[in-house]
Amino acid sequence: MPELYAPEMFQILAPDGTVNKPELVPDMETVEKLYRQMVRVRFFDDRLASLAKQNKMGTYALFGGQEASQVGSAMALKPGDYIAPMYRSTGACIAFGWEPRLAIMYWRGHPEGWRIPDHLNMLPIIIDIGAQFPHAAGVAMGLKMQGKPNVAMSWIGEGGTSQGDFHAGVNWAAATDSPAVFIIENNGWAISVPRAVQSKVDYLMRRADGYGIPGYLVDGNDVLAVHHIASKAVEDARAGKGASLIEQMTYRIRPHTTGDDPKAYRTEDEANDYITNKAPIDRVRKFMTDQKVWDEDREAALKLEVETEFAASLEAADNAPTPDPRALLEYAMVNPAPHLLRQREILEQRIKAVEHA
Amino acid sequence: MPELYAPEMFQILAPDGTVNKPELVPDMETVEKLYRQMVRVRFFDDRLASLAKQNKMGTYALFGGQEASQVGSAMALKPGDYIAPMYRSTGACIAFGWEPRLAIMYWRGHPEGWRIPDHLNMLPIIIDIGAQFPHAAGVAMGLKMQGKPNVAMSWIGEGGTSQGDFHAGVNWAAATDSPAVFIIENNGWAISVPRAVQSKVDYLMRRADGYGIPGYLVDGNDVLAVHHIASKAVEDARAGKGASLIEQMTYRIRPHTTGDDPKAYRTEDEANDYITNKAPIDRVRKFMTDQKVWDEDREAALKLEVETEFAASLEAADNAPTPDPRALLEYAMVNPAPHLLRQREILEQRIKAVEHA
Amino acid sequence: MTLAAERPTTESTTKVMTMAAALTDALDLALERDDKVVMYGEDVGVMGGVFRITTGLQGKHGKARIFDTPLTEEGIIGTAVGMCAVGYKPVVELQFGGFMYAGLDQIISHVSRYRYRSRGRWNTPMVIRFPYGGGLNLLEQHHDSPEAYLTHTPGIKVVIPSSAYDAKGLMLAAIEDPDPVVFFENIKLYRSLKEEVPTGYYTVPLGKARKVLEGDDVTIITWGAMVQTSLEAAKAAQQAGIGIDLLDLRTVSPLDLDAILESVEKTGRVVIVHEAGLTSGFGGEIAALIAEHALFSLEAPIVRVAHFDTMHSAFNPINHFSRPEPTHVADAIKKVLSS
Amino acid sequence: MTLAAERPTTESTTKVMTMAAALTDALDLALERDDKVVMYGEDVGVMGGVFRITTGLQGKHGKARIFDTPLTEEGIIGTAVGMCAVGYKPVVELQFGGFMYAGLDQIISHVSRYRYRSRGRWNTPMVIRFPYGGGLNLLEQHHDSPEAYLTHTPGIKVVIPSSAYDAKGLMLAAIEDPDPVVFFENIKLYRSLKEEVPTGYYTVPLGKARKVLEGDDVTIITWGAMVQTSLEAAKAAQQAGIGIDLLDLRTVSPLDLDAILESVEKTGRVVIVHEAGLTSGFGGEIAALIAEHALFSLEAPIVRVAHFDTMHSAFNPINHFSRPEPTHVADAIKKVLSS
Ligand SMILES: Cc1ncc(C[n+]2csc(CCOP(=O)(O)OP(=O)(O)O)c2C)c(N)n1
Ligand SMILES: Cc1ncc(C[n+]2csc(CCOP(=O)(O)OP(=O)(O)O)c2C)c(N)n1
Ligand SMILES: [Mg+2]
Ligand SMILES: [Mg+2]
Repeated sequence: MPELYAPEMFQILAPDGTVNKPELVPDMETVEKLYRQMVRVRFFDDRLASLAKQNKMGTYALFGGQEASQVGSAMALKPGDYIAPMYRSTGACIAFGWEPRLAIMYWRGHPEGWRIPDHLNMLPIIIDIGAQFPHAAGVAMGLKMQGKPNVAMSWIGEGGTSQGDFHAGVNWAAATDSPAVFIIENNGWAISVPRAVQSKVDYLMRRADGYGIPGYLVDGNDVLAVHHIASKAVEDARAGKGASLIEQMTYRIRPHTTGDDPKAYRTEDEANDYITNKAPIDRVRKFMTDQKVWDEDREAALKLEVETEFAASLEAADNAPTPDPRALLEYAMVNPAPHLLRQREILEQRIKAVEHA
Repeated sequence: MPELYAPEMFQILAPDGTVNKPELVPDMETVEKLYRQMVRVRFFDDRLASLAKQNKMGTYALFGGQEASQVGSAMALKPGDYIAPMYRSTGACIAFGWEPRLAIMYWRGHPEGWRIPDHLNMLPIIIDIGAQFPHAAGVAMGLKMQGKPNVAMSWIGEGGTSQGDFHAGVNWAAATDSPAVFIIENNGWAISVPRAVQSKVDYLMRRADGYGIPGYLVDGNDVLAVHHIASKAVEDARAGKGASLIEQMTYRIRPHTTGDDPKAYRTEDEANDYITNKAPIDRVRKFMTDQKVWDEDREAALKLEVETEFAASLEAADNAPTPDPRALLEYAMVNPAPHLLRQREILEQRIKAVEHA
Repeated sequence: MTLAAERPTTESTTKVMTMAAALTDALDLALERDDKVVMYGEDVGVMGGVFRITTGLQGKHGKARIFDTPLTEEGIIGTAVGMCAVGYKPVVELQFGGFMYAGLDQIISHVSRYRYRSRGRWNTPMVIRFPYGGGLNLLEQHHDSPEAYLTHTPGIKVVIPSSAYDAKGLMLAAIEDPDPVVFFENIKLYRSLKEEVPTGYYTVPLGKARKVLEGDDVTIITWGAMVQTSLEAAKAAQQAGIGIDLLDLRTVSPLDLDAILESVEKTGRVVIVHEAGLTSGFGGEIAALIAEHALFSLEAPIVRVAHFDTMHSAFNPINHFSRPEPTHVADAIKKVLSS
Repeated sequence: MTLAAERPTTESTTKVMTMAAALTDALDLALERDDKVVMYGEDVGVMGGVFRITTGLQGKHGKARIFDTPLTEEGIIGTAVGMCAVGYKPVVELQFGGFMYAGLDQIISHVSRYRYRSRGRWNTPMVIRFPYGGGLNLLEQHHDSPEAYLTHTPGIKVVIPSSAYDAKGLMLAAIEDPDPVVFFENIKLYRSLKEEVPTGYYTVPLGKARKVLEGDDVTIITWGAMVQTSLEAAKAAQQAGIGIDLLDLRTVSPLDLDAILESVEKTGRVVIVHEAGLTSGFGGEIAALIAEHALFSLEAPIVRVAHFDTMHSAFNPINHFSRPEPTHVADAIKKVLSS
């Protein structure tokens, strides 16, 4: 057997903010947009982490540390494109246009947070790992059949690549030449299980070869690299060149969810190393500062802006009306079957009983 | 991205019986063994095809044309090894030691044909495509944990490679470095669906790279090539080197099952081409004849031998006692639950009613 | 509940059809009528399916409307969820009901929940159709009757016709329906029965049982191939002077509870017949509903006739001792009358 | 049926344990006792599982006996089938009951059938264990109660304990049992209840219900967390002078029908409570069996209290309107007494 080629990790901006591939740096407007979005979603994540500590959230899957990976990919999309997110994709969803207010309500289990706005081509957040890939493949196949110049993008953790649905979804989109961009967010861990347990292969993007589609290995902490490759995959898909598989190397600096304690399985050093050496936001700020397009005033203004936005979102979420229990039986079917109508009666009785109590 | 390497199809014996890699031809005793086994199982398949036409079989999945692929791989195994067969693996099962009498009874739906003999490490024949791969991975993991020098071998069609279980099974064995040999019998068709519909990749064995294990592309009609590569994969597995994935290029010359009519989806020319140019048995006979270790007398003696064996197997199967309906509730549980005991009573009543009718 | 007689009369032309032909006809009409309808699965395109239900449709409607796919049930169902999100109405085929299990996760976790989970933003108006049921001596898993896995799964409808007329009308109703529908096609009934079927477009409403026989003594509740099995036993009983109300549910979800209760209130004696295994089969739910809503009408314990609690075996020569046969239904009628 | 009082007295030492601790203890003892027992799944090794049920076991018994695996339920269950074939007794964990669906195909098609299909040559004496049930405001699918998918699947046993004592004894019995067992561990009960549990090895037999309360007026049949929910309602009823026979099934398959019938014959009034969705839930099967075997003992229609027929929603603030609560059981008691 011939030797395997060694994939190189694609990087534009090194951790210290220096540029590897100057010819691939986009215009500074784009860089700033990516930066602002990263700061915005990361602030969201920071705040939800602390709200959770105050018991003001339900279980929430934190994405802090993965902001470049999520923002860089989601911002490669245009109106008319679709996303099929997983539980850790909140950053991508917000970058794609999901209102932070709704995201907060979603993670509190408020039914109005679960209602996906009509204008947003965001499929429901998937909890059971892997299932989102066949959905994305189906969306992509449908877009192709309609001749639309749009794509479907979906994310999965490196742990999720062991699931059957990962395979079924990527292979389907590949076989049907459908415009899907599949992203493996390799954050090193599946809860407590390290990457090495999932597979013997060094890089999961090698699987692309086995599906006959392009595979990319990307520094997932370099938002310029992520955005560049995601944009290439998206544009190829739009141009009728079919699906791609991207592996973005990143890291989850936080617990798996607000209910998890990483001390049970990894050292704090590991996270600290990431925060010190690979933090995705810092390197862009350094780069922009070096380029003299960013300074402390702008930073302060941005901070104020995201704080203000978040405060308003939180306030709106806090002030959302207590959900009506009738939501429990809404949308169960379009034309509810008789057994659901009987259950509606029971629900009305229970509501009445509480009101009278 | 670097270019993909182009896998070469491994072949020892060309279709015309000439040798490509003389240094890899095994001793003539082995060649003859493989040949005899191919003739034996192919005769079995021929006879079952005609018994089916006379309505003397249940639905049967013919394997004619794939005798090199099945015999060459199964005969790489030793006592203590396990096989996880699929519906088309009857040739492999017989080569592995399954009595033809039992195989006939199995395909007639006789419960005694379903009983797998205690000495035979053959897992049940799997009908739902793909499920056998996780089973084989589990067997292999167990063998490794026990420190046994044995392996698990399993087969799947090229269509089956699209299933989630294909992925879950191969990746598991790879990740756990378990002694499993996974064989894709690429016979070109999944019933009416051609290979190209299943996947965009040219060769399915490319997937091996994505699991971090060796992959092989083999002329599945060349029993020496199949046996050589399967033996290598088996020996590597025994030696603690983990799993492999082999793609054997072959062809199903017959209908998918005794209930299928291939005219609905492919030309007869295609099958004829195979029979004329790639027939696995012919090329070995030519080779052995050229080597002067085979002649018409031996061929006639072998033919008589396999006919005699089959006739005896068929007679024994024909004479098997009519199954006892009580078999329907045997083995449902080791310690039957009360509901099964109630059903046994009902069964006894039904048996009595028929006896008294 | 619709009586067999209450069939649309607006249709002038009818044709004698098998259930297989009636289904082909329905799929053909659906493809013609609604360009959002697309069909796919294993072998449905070029070959027209292993039971040839989609024969000729690719030739007529083209590969963009009906096509073969990779061999993966989780893929077929999972992609159908995505196809719905871009406005299609996929009508996908699984090759047999026994292979539904490989895609069951997508049905339970997504097809059934997508609308609820997105609060109406994403719908899944697909139809998942497959052959099911015993009696043809095919291989293991080709004979399963997996409806109870689906009736326990909220948010989906489950249709199981027993005649050519119903099969066509229910299929068209299922494709029209905005909720996801799983459509069971009995392999034994595909070609064993023929009847007059209108050649035009018509629907049979989901959720309405059909009264096959009218009688006062015993109610038999059943669906699919078991309608024929029960009918044989019922006719014999009728000849012996026993009046049988034979209800063909046609859709097990939604369930026509009104029709069931009306009959039970009249007869007081109930036999439920299904091809699936007994325990936790859908017959249990029906019996429970009767015990809740019509308990005091019952004059005898409810008797269920069902497959034994084992896999639908491939022991061809003896399977009929387990799978319900007319004699087993006859025994049940006797039993329910004897107490 | 075993009364709570009838507990083994041979054990001299007991300890106050939560159900979580009792389960850890059982798994520890099983690993010690039988070297064919191995445990694996997602996060069970280093971390000891998301609910920490296997905490400390890898440290004590080594990585060869309990280890983390790739993230695939079909792989975990499918490989366990193969492990059985080489003589192991795998005790595998799925992270939540709602993720069982991804491995359900392997359970329905293989775990349940392997013995039958090979006529005794290959057995599957594994245990598949997972947390399940509502009430903790976790994410969607983390609260499902999927027992009815399993009770309809022949060849497997289904255990759902409600107390620390039972959890330990049933787990050890499940591991000993030569048939495959699916073992449900209620997430709310893991740490909410404590009781004296023997520190040594003991088993609680599969298939025997436990009488939690004894009374003459109403039978409540339930399992898992709903035992506590029902108990609250039952105690209130008892204070109001209503006698409640409260049956904790402990194993829904095999079902202790004798215990059910004995109670129903005494009370004539039945309430069935389960956390899973109503339609085709296991309550239906129980009601059907009562309507078959004890019809004439019934003095009132059977009432089922269950989750609505929707996904177990993640609408935290309002879920208690759907998931059975003591008030709902109290309503049912009233209802069953009023007819
Ligand atoms: C089908 C399924 N099985 C198990 C789980 C439980 N679970 C939640 S997160 C997780 C680890 C996922 O790791 P990875 O795919 O790497 O994604 P990450 O959480 O790191 O983003 C597991 C096992 C699940 N959500 N879905
Ligand atoms: C899970 C599952 N889905 C569908 C089928 C129906 N089916 C039987 S054979 C077949 C084609 C299989 O093709 P391939 O995997 O190439 O194997 P071959 O029959 O060519 O040996 C299909 C779709 C099945 N047996 N199992
Ligand atoms: Mg991860
Ligand atoms: Mg094939």
